[in-house]
Amino acid sequence: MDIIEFIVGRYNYWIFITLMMIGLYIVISRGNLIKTIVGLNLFQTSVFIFYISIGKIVGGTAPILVGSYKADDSYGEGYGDESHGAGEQTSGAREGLHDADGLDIPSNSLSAEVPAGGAPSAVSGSLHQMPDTARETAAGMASGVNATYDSVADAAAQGAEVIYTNPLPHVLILTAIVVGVATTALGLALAVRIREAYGTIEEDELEAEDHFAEFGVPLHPEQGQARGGAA
Amino acid sequence: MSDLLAGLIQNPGMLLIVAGVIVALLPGRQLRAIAALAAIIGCYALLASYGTAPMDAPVLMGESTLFGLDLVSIRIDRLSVVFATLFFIAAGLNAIYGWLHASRMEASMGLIYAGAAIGGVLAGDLLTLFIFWELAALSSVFIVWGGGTHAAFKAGMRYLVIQVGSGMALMAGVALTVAATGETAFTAMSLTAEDGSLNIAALLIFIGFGVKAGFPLLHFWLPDAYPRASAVGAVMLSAFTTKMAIYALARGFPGEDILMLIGAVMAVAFIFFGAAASDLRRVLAYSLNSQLGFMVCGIGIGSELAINGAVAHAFASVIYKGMLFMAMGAVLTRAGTLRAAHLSGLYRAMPLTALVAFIGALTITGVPLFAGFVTKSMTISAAGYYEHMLVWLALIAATVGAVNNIGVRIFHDTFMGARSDAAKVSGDAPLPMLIAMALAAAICLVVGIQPTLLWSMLPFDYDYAAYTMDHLITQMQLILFAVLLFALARRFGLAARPRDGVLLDVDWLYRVPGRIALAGVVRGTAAAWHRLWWGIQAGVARLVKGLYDTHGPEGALARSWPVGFMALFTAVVLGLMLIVTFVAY
Amino acid sequence: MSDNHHTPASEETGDTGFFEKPGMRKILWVALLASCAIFAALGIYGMVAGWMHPYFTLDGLPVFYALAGAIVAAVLGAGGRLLSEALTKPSDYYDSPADETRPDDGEGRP
Amino acid sequence: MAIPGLEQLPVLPVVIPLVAAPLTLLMKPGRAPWAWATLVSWVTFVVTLLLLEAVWVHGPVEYAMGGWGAPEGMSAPIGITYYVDLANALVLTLVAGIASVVFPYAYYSVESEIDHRQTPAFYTALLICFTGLLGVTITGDAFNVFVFLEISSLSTYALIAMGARNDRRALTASFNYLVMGTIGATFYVIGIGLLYQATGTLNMLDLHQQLMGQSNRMVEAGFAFIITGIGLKLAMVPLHLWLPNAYCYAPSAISAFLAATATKVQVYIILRFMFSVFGFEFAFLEVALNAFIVLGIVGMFYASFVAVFRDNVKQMLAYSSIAQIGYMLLGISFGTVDGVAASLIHVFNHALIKAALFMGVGCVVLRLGSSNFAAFNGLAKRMPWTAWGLIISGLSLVGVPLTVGFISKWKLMEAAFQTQTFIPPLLIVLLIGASSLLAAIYIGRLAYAMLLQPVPEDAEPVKEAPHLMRITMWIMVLANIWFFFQTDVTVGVATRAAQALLDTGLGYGGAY
Repeated sequence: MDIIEFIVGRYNYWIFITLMMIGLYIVISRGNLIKTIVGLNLFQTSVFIFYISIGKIVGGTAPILVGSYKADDSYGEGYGDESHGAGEQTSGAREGLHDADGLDIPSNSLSAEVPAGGAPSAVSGSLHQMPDTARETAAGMASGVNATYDSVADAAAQGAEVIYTNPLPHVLILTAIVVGVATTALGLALAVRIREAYGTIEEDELEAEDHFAEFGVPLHPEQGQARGGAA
Repeated sequence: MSDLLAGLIQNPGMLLIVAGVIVALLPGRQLRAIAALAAIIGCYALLASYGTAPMDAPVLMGESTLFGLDLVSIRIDRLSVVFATLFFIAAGLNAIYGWLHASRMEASMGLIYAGAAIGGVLAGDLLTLFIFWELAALSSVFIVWGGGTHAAFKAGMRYLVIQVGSGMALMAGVALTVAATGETAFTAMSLTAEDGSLNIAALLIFIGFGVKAGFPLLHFWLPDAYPRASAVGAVMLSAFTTKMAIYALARGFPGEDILMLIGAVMAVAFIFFGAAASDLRRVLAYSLNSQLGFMVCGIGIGSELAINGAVAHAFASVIYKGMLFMAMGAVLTRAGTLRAAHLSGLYRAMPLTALVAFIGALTITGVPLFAGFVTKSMTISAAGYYEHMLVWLALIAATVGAVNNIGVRIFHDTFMGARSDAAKVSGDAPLPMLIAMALAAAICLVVGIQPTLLWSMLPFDYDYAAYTMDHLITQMQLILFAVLLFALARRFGLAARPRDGVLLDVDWLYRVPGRIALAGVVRGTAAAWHRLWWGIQAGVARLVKGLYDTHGPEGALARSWPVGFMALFTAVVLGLMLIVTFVAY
Repeated sequence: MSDNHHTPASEETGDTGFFEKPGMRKILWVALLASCAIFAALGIYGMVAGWMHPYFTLDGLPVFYALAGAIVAAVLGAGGRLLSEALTKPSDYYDSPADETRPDDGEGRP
Repeated sequence: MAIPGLEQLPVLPVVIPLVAAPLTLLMKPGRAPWAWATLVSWVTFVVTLLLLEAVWVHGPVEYAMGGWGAPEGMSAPIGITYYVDLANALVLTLVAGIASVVFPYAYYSVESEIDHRQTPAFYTALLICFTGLLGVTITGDAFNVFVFLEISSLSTYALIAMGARNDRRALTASFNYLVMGTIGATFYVIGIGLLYQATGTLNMLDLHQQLMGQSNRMVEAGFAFIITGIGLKLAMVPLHLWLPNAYCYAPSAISAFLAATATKVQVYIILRFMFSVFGFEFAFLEVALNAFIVLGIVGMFYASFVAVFRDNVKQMLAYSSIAQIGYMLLGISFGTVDGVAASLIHVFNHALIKAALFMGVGCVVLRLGSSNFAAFNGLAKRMPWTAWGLIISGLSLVGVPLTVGFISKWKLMEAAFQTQTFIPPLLIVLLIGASSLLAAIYIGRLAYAMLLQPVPEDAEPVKEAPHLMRITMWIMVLANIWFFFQTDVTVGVATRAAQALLDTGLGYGGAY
């Protein structure tokens, strides 16, 4: 049962790995440049899924402060400085991500049971299991700095009772998607140019022509003839 | 700029190197030759201004640091000064000899080469020595290439590899020394550490020196490269590299016992090769190697007399060997060939060159009144005094070898006898060549007649009387009876010239089986590689085909364009990394 | 000492140089034999007169150096010959003969 | 940081070329984009020099992007930070310095090799590539490295493909590089994702704090992905196959620029990750270092052997670059201050060497239209300045004294002797020497062709390369000699940089 749980609990990894391997295999085995790019895309997509899945929890909401947050005058300062981003990124995320029971690869909280009331369960390995820490952190910072921070600490404490999805991986992968698009565009553009220059986008024919250009002899004489002499 | 450059530029050798670069830019052979000679004289004047100093109290100049290591650009003591003076004389003779015939490359590289040799013997620390060691190696390669033939190119490549290899051994040894002690000073070392174990650093340095000194089995570059150079180039080559190594051995390993054995083997083994070789400059090269054995023996004995003998013999050897190479160069210039089989009777057309060759033969065999007599006697006496009988016998044998190789082969067979077709040449050597040869011959005579002139320059004050009756009688007996035997053998048809062709040496090992093995390995690796890659592809394809029937025949089997290959390789590397990571501990 | 049975190239009659004249050859032979005899005799006399200072017992022999010269010469002659027979290969063994020819580099060198 | 008036300094090396790049696109083809790019590279070079000086004097500099630094009481910053210590200050200066010489050089070469109308696009891509390389080096944020890596890579693919006008193989070379580069970068992202999952931070220094003592499957897998990904971009030996063609068919100026900078930046990233981020507490590091020894040595020999037999000088130099990367890996693999310093020194010196060599070849390509060995026959008579420049920098590659190559080799040997690895130090040193011999062979072959081969009889007379190209090339050649005498800059900075790297990794001394 443990094994099944282990496997099922990490199904997002399996999807990611399978997709990645399919993509890589296409890159390895396909001889057509366009298909190679398709494989490359699949390969990159698997990484997108990986990133998205590690940041997502079922029942989690977007990282927007919920509840009574009154200190409007200090909103920007408070938000930007610590209460949310810092608290989440440094303490909550770090400790939360790593499973308490010492399993190497944390199972994803997609499958973990999330209590309906929003009160985080102490055992579930979610991103936001540490409201106490967050509250303490916020309170600790607030005290002795500025009285207006009291309200911030208050808000953070309330916020901690809501389950947030970690936005950072999603933001990161947005960047990666942009990069992926650029790569695909450039790859396809190159394929077009190759087609113009060589008249083909089949890799073995390209290789035969390059080989001929470099060494002056056909790469595979018998094959070259059988195919009507690509070189 | 740093004080390193300031230190280096005080070294006359460095200045000569700079002069070499400038000479490369001058137009016209005459102008280049004049500039070269002026530079040599100027730099010698600089050296002379530094004076000299006894062995135990050297004068150090041009101290600087290079990333924390102490460098001493110049060390003046009697050992370094005598070698530097010798190299200046040799450089001057070379410049005169090549007045009309040195190409731009040879004129310039010859100066750089001489400068590197001078800088090397003046260097006060191992790093500076290495700097000049490498410069000498690299500049001399161009002189080998100056031969201009494709064979010269290939020989030059081999020469380059072995010379740079010698440098690398030296560099590794120096690096190890510095890592172990932090000291860079170039002083006497020992191959055995204090606890009796092998001193690896010293051994590496020893090997580095040994390659250039032509130790047996490490010598093959010498007879390989020297005969390929041009007439002018061979003279330059004969002077510097090997003698620089002799200096380094004398400085670093005096009294190292193994040197006696090595020297004895060198002295004897190479006279046989010299007797068997057919190219006359190859004969000279082997003979040079045999003479180096004398010096190596002397350094190995390590007494004051023996070191003096080795240095004195190095001095004489540069002059007379250079003279013989000059004579052969003159023959090459006029007759166009140096194959022994094609030459005889040249004395009719080239009497003066023949005379020079004769003087060279008298000097190298050690006939009294010539330099070789006094310098050889010192080493032989030292071997005798310290009762190294094997060394002593080897040196005697080497003397007889010189009678055959130089007296008979170089002088008699080439210049005497009936005139061969190739010997019908238009005239004697060109004037500058004759002048250079005459000057060299004069030095041989002066040193032979007035040896105290040389002895005053030697490292140690040692009162040695060369002209005693027993030296005269024994030496003359040795030479005359050897000559008699060769003459009788010729008279009765027992001796013949060696066969025409190439003489195999140690280099055969890497030039034939080595090359075949390398080609085999390359081809085998390529084939195995190909098979592996296709095997993987085929395996993967079969697997996939078994799993999905949808896979068409145009699939993975047919292709080998690198993208897939690289991607697969990346995946394999990643997989290995992951496996190793997970299994590692 | 200018007898040469093995001059490989063409022997030309009528082109006898200074050293090839029969009288000259005889003089050279006589000179060589005479000086051999003189130095052998001097060696023996030197032993008696106490000129010689042998290093070992071996070179205490009166004509040791003469013998050594002759023996080594004989060994060397034979050894060189054998070595030449054993190790000499045709000139094109390593490189093609064309490698030895020098392309004209426009510098007008030999 | 407390350097008055220079608060914004660390961000400038990235911002200046990044802002300048799109402006280039608007210019008229011809001289203007080139002059603009050159100016930008010079300004950037000055900025990096100031930065290097600031770091040398005041210690590491941190710069929080948009003021999103670490709040009080917190160790980790919220936003992206730039973190400059001596190690990356050195690499930054190197990249900008090379750019400030290669950009002016590029003018004639680009005019002859690239369609005139494309020149603005060319210089735009070049500046973007420049930005990316600087960004990778300067940033202290692991994900930001990926972004800049891809910025530089994407523009590099385009730049290489522009060589297609001379030889269409540039296109396939570029395509190969694109596929491989993308796979490498993606591996890197996966690795970063795993690390983020384990620690919740992307800041390199903070990553190190969080990773301390953590050693589980996830961190290890992350390590493997990151090293493989960067190893690919670095052309570490079994992953090098994209490099030779890419360097060979790219426009000459691009070959010179990339050979001198791109792989060097990757070496820095490897160093940063191995020592600063993972550090010596990370048990697997030792395994990786051992692997690097083997890969380094294999690379040194394999690539040098291939280089000896190449008939195209550009390809020969490209393979030589792969071999030289072997030296750098070897230095890293010692895991000591001396070893890492030797590696950094070689990064610097090899950049000078390869820039000079590729610039020389570029001059030949400009005048003779080919980089095959045949074009080099008798070059010393036809283009003496170029030929002698090539010879001197070639000697530097071999490691001859009086050139910087010697310093590299010496430092590497010295470091090898002070290290205990599973291969005896002596053997390593001898192997370094032996591979130098191979370098001597291929450089010797080139030198022979240039100096002693006769000029082909039917050859038309050629002029020397334009002054601009010759001067810039000779600046690099003279730098090869200058930095032999002026070792404070390289050895001094590199040693302190290595100390800093290993100190943050807490590995200084005998942890390894």
